[in-house]
Amino acid sequence: MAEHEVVLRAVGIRKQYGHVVAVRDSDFELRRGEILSVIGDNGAGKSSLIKVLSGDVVPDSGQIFLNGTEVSFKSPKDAQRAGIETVYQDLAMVPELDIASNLYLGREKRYRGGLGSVLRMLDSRTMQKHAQASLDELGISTLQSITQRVETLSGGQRQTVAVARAAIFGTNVVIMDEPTAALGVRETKGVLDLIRSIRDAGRSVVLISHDIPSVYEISDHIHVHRLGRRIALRTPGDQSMNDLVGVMTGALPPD
Amino acid sequence: MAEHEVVLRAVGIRKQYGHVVAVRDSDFELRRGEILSVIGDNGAGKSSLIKVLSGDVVPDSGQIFLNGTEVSFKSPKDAQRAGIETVYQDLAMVPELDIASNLYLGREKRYRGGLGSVLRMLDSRTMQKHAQASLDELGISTLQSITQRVETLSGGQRQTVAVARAAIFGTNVVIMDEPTAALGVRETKGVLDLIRSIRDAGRSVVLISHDIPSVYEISDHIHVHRLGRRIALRTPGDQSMNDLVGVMTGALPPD
Amino acid sequence: TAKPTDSAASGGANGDIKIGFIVKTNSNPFWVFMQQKAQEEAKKQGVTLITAAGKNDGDIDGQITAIQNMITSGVKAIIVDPNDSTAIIPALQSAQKQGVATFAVDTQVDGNKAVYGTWATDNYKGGVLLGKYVKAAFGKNDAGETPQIALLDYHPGVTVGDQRRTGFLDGFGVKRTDPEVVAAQDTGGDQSQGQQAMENMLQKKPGINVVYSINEPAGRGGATAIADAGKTKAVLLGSIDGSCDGVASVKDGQFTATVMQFPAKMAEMSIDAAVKYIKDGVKPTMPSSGYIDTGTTLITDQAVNGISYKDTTWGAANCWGTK
Amino acid sequence: MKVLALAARNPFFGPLAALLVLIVLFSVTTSTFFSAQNFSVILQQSVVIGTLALGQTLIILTAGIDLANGAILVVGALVMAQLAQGQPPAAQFGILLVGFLVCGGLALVSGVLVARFALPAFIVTLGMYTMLTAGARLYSQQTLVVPDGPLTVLGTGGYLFGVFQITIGVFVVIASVIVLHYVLTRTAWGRHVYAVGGNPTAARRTGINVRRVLLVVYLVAGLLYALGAWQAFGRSPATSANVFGTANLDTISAVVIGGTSLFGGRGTVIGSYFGTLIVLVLQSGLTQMGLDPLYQQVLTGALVIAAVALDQFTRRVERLA
Amino acid sequence: MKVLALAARNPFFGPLAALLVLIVLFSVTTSTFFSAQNFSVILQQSVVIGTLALGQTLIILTAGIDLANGAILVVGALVMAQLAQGQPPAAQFGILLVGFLVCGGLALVSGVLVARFALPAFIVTLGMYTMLTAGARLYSQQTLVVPDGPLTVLGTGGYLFGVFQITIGVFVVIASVIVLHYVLTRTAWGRHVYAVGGNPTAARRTGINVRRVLLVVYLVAGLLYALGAWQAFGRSPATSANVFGTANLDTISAVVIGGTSLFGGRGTVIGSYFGTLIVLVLQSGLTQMGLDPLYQQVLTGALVIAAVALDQFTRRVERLA
Ligand SMILES: Nc1ncnc2c1ncn2[C@@H]1O[C@H](COP(=O)(O)OP(=O)(O)OP(=O)(O)O)[C@@H](O)[C@H]1O
Ligand SMILES: Nc1ncnc2c1ncn2[C@@H]1O[C@H](COP(=O)(O)OP(=O)(O)OP(=O)(O)O)[C@@H](O)[C@H]1O
Ligand SMILES: [Mg+2]
Ligand SMILES: [Mg+2]
Repeated sequence: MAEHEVVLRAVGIRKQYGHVVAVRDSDFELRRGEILSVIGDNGAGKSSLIKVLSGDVVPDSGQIFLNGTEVSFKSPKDAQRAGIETVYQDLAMVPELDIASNLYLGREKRYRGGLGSVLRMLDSRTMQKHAQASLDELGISTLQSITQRVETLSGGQRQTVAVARAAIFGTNVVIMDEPTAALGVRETKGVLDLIRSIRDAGRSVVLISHDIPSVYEISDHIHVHRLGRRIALRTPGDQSMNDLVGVMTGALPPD
Repeated sequence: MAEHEVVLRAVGIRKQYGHVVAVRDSDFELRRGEILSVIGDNGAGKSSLIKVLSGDVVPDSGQIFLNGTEVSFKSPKDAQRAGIETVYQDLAMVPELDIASNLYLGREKRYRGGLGSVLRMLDSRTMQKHAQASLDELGISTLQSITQRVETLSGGQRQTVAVARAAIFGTNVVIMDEPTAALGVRETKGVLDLIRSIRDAGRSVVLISHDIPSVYEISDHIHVHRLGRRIALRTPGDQSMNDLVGVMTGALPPD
Repeated sequence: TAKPTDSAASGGANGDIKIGFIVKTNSNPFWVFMQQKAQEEAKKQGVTLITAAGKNDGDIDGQITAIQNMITSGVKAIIVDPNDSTAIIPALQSAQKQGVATFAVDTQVDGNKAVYGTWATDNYKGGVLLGKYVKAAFGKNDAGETPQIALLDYHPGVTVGDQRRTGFLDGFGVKRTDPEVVAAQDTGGDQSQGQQAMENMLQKKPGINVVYSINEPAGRGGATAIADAGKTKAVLLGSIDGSCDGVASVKDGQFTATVMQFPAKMAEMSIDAAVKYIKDGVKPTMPSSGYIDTGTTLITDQAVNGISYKDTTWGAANCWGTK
Repeated sequence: MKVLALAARNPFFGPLAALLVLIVLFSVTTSTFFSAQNFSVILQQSVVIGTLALGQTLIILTAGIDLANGAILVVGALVMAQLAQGQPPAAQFGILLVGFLVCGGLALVSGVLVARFALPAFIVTLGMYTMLTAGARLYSQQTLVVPDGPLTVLGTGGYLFGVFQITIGVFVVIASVIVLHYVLTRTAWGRHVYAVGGNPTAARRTGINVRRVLLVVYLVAGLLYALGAWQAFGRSPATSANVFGTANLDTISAVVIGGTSLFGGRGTVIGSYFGTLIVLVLQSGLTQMGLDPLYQQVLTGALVIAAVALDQFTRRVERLA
Repeated sequence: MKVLALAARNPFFGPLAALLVLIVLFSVTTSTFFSAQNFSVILQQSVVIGTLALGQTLIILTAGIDLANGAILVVGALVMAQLAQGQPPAAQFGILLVGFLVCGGLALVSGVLVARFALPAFIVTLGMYTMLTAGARLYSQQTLVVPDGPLTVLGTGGYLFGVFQITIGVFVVIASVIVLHYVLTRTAWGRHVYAVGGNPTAARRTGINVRRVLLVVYLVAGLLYALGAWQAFGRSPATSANVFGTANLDTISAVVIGGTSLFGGRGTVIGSYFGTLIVLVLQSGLTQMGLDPLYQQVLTGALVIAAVALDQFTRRVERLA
């Protein structure tokens, strides 16, 4: 039973850029319905690892298993088909398009009936309504219009849009690379609540964050990444937060 | 005496984009040798305000005073001439150039002697050495090479470069817009230490941050920004951290 | 459906008469010169001339556009140097339907259809003239050697270029595929491309001793390359155009000969005919060939037996362009 | 203020303003410019470059560029004209189909090189242009005239309101602009085109098949070039390898004058059509003024810059400092 | 691996590889290509376009483009040739100075429109091209021949190692490449040029005077065009309004083939010079092969694409998916 609870598993992932080894034969394991946090120093290779899991980057070597079956993601589309949705650290938005268009990019809603099926007309009104609702839920209140272009948004507003997007479409796994980095106090709470509610709905969340107290509080498991690989997989409470930080920074040995 | 201690003062600053009012007749005051934090919700207008102070954006109305004299910054260059250096929220780096080139961009060092004055040859070696030293000081250890192009850096690495840059060149005022957002535990500590040492050297620091505990701990004054304007200017300790957050989010009245 | 314009009938002064003059492009001094001459002639006749040009050689859409714009502006006659002898016809026919008289200069319209008169160079004849002359000059200079001919072409499919080259080869008495034709390059009639093409051909065949060039700029480029290779004496270079610059090149020995055409005649005769037609309704009479050949004259300072020519002194006096 | 807000929402407002300014200018300075007949002629002149400019806009929106559009049109037109020689009008339906296949296929070759091998569009289409221009001349050095029939039907027309002469081709080009505007602004695919041009990495990460979008864009552009060839038969039933030699630069100009960014992600097809009209109005107006072609050319250069400056002004672009 | 690392560090490695491949190809397939004489001819052919391509590279590095470079060269050359008529050689020093002023000034006009009014470089320089081409023809319709003197000195030369014929102009173009490469990679200004092209907002925020960098770039480009005009006199003392009509596209091609991005911020002048040579080697080699010009053209198109593909391959660019 333990084995098939694992939604996403990766073994021996390696990714090298030139002579920079970003991910060094790292393992990864995510269970169904859990919040797994990935913590580690800047440049440890966290983003590179999750880019491999989300299909954005093809690893040099290593295997990925989805519900126990080996898969090979050639593009983010492949991962999305498997229900894996990702908030990238640099957000991946199209600056020229408005908020609603970015939220629904690649999964636009068409009108029902002939207008949609024959004329393939977008139902912008519905998309805008839903987009507004998702953002409201996350506690973003300063947005003046859902038709603002993303290039005109504040840093935090932009991040909220990316988070909302992943939350809506990640039916299986939601990966978030530092989703609260630019967020204010209230908005951060909104996102953490959202993460919990995703978990409670039986989906799994991978959270990369430098906010150790929040991580310690919210996570079911913590993946400690250091110098390109997972050096420890812990359960909060088994170890004090300070010790965890010690392991992460290399001050303490992994065990 | 109280008056001329103010390094940078702004009165009635207003900046509107289309019909979005980003800064709504806001005031601002920074004293010499202090750390002033600016806190506020996402989209409150913090970045817009400091862009006005750093010369990046020309306000629609309002006045700016530097050491009591009215100034008008037409471009970041003007502000830099007055010793004001800024870390922008979106970092403002040239992706194609390497770390050292970005650090010294606009203030490149030339060789001494004829090579420098006649041939105007850049002293890349010295710039790289200094760059490496500044980054080491901030506790970034995963950087493999100072000649890496900035587009290949991790989010945190990139931010460290931007912070190092401002710290080196801001002789009078250093403005940092969420400088630790992407940083790890150790790196964040490095930046906070840096901010203190800048203050201790008699320079002033403006820190925008959503990390309220750090802000509460480090600041001499806290500027609370809400809906485009300063609604309160507090000294930590005069008010509890929770009350401060309440004011910031609008849950409590400003006074 | 042609509606007679009333305003024309009212005044007797030629000043009310507007004529359109459309050349191939204005990227070549030949056409710019022809336009200037047309403008002068129009002034002399007291009529208003409006002018236009295609964007590049072959730009038929641009000329159709110009014809339409001129009809709108109320011209009574249009004189055109067509970029395509066939494709221009419907536009000219439509102009005639709207009561506008049409004439051609420099290049004939296919079958001289849809025009009341044409004044043009017989480009084939000019080519033949050049070919015959070069052949004779070659025989005279280099007795015993075999000719090695290089062609500095325009680019294929452009009527004038095809006619001149065919004429030259016929006049010389060789075919394009004969071994005597050792190299050929397209130059677009451009000086620097002519120079580069000639340099490359000389690398391939250092023994080239006869060069044909489609026009004088390309020829000038070729001559530069030949001079740089120190072969000016060994190579006969013939060109076609007859601009004052070309005549000067013959005079200073860069070209062996050039064939002169007469754009001023084309301009003057066509304007004159157009004005006559508008005023009196008389169409110009054309010879059985369907057009008036404004003539070609060989210009050289090296006479050969049996071929009539004019020397560069005459050439300098009768050339076109800035003297 | 209201006007500016409208302009920000509709980026083709600037080019439209420039167009109107020019029309007023020429209507005042010449007696012949302002007439139903002249406007109808200008519209007819717009059909070929206007159609090509639509394909060019699509490609430029994806941050590409097409230097081969005129050459593709020419090859398509030559093939169709050759096939139509001596054939009855009814056969021209099939021939048209061939033309669309040829042009679509050729543009798709560029598309594959750009999308699949990540080669710069400038060089790919420059190479295609070089090859196809020579290829067209190898294929036929004659001027070919197509017999009347479906191939030339776009040039036929009648009168609107009794005075405004109009051809089917004008309706077709305007309809194409409207359809393409609809597709770009009201369908998912259109949004993906903007996304691919604006930020290809983001587009890819949101699950858009960037390669496929690019391939379809080049294919659709190719079909529009075939439509352009058809329109060209309406303008003149005769075609040769030497026509539309400057269509590439002409269409890029129309697109840029129409407010589309060469860096991708921003622009409209309506703007491109206005851009086409701006150039034609300039030519027509300057001809009516009776200026010499060389002086016309000088003024054209200046006015094109002025038109774009006016566009920038209406958009009040933030300036570099 | 080592080769690839080298290639990543020196982006002109790809074009160089393409150039060498072509040279080997033609040396094997023809008997006349591989000779000191032929290489010397190719180098001499490179002096004008090679020089213009340097200016074009500077402008493209700032994410601009210059369609007017050939036209500026022509105006400068005409002015110089006109002034030199009937003057003693000594007067040509002053005349050269005038040429540099004229070309620098004209390019600066484009620069002001781009930098100060934020107009797109494509349209600004297209407008300049249109105006200057016509202007040159209005200025002089004659072919003007400059007398021997300083103006034509770049065409004179001698022999290197007894066999390799070379002109001063070849030395000058190679020296220009080296100097400009030095300036771009080893001086602050060079870095600012890359910064302005790579991210103008960031450049501005680091205190770079973006406008001034742009103005200087256009000015320097203009001076290089004057140098190109001087080189052109070395190639042929005769000049007219009709030369170098395709220099704009020729130089853009050389620059792009040389590995510089049309989006700015990436590229080298050395690559652009190799790009110039690639095109010339192709033309020379295909002529030596004795192919029919039209087939030559077809092959040129294909080989230009192949050269860039080889470049991409050596850089192993990450592909879109
Ligand atoms: N495209 C690339 N080319 C070269 N090096 C790269 C590239 N992408 C990442 N790297 C390097 O790989 C290492 C890991 O980067 P990564 O972005 O995965 O770190 P991270 O753990 O997410 O850091 P952070 O917390 O700062 O976001 C870094 O040293 C970085 O410089
Ligand atoms: N260029 C622009 N065009 C239109 N609106 C803008 C522009 N820049 C900022 N805004 C708007 O102005 C408001 C303030 O933005 P600003 O970036 O100053 O917020 P902030 O306080 O820095 O937020 P954050 O904490 O998320 O960074 C936001 O509503 C934003 O959408
Ligand atoms: Mg990261
Ligand atoms: Mg902000």
